[in-house]
Amino acid sequence: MTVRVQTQDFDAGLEISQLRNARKDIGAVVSFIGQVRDLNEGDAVSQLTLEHYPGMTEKSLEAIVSQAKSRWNIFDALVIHRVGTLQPLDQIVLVAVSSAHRGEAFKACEFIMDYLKTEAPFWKKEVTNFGERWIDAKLNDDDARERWVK
Amino acid sequence: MTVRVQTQDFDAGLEISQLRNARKDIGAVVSFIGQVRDLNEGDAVSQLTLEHYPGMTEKSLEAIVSQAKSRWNIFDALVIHRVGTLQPLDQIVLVAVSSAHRGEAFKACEFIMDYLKTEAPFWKKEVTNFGERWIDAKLNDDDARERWVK
Amino acid sequence: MQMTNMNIKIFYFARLKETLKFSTEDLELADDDFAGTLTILKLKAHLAKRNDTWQQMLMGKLKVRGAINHELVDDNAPIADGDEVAFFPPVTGG
Amino acid sequence: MQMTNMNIKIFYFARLKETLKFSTEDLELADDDFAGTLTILKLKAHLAKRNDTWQQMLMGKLKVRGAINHELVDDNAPIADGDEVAFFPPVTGG
Repeated sequence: MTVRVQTQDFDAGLEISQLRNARKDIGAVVSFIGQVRDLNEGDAVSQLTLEHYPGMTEKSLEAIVSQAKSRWNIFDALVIHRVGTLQPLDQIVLVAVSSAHRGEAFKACEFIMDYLKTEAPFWKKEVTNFGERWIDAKLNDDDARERWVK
Repeated sequence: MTVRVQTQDFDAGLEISQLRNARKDIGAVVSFIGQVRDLNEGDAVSQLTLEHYPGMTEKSLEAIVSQAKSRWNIFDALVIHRVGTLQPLDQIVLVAVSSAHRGEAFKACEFIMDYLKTEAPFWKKEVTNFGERWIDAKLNDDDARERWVK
Repeated sequence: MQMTNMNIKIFYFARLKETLKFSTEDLELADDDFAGTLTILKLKAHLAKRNDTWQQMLMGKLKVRGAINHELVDDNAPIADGDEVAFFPPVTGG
Repeated sequence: MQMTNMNIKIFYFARLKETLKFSTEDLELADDDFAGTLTILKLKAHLAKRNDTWQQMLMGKLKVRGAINHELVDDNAPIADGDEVAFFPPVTGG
């Protein structure tokens, strides 16, 4: 289990490749890449800045991954999240999960993203033609998280 | 939309990177890699051979991807499936889906895999210590597919 | 009464191909090989008459799926002259 | 009656940090700043007394989440001497 918070970009292909080659009993690797869109709420976005809470961020991501590991039969999970200033098409986040069979990897990967979106202390501020604005949390992210609460 | 059936290996990182860089309004890319496990039904697997039905295979994969595109708001989808003789850790299949938001990409990617597993004409034969054997279809793959039938 | 012959192409895959030792064949069927419309089930029954192996593989315990012109179909699907038919076990790719 | 003072560290993030023009502060609280146990809500109310901006940011319409020692907590969570407290809007990463 690896959690990294960093300003620099990452090589998603290399990370996924290392994860899938780590064990010979891996049958499935599901991964998610989140990236900066050039459009948000109908406005052109030229730049995105990600702030976070050092210390709590890592702890929060590790707790989310541990929870995923306790709920599903997965081998390993990796989360890389960038902070700082990004442009459209820049990668923001990579989540990759390995398991013997696909169902568990799909569920664990989506679970990690849904919890990351609602619990990990990151905040986005975007620059549009109308100036800078903090992005508001979305209600449907709360709904996505609620699906996992039994 | 791209569907490829090939004997040679593929560079998952490159394929995912091309997909995610194709449009600036992509916010999410979900991908699945299936690979050969060194263990199946408790027996050590040394080799796997994949047979398919040329012509029908491509048509079937294209129909599955089209169905995913009509059900979810996704931008693009890619399916690469290998045939021929493979070893443990070799990649078998890559499915990658791009969309504005993650929920649609997760659903479409898992849908494509669940349908591929039950409808695309591929057959696996594995070599174990006990000789060669055709792999039997799994009932839980039928169940996985049934979830998508409304 | 008019006699019509049908020509179809058949493919076999995986366990079927291996056991029947047939990968593909061109088959001509006479009207009295099938009553009325030829279906996947009728074609299986016709082929099963060849010998015990064919009987076991096509009409036995093995689940056999059929395709017509590259589309998965069920046992009652009608086969037309010139069609490409395929028989194979449930698929196991991915 | 015994007087106990508390020392805590507070962090502010995103919109709160920007508007309050505070990223972090060390705060000493006297017993009479809070009745009984200090909670997230009591601390918010205490800080809100500073001026209208603080009032609006911490007790206004903006949804503010609190963390104690790097754990998300709700308004009733108790704060102990030496704790690291943080206030921020709902998160928007990923």
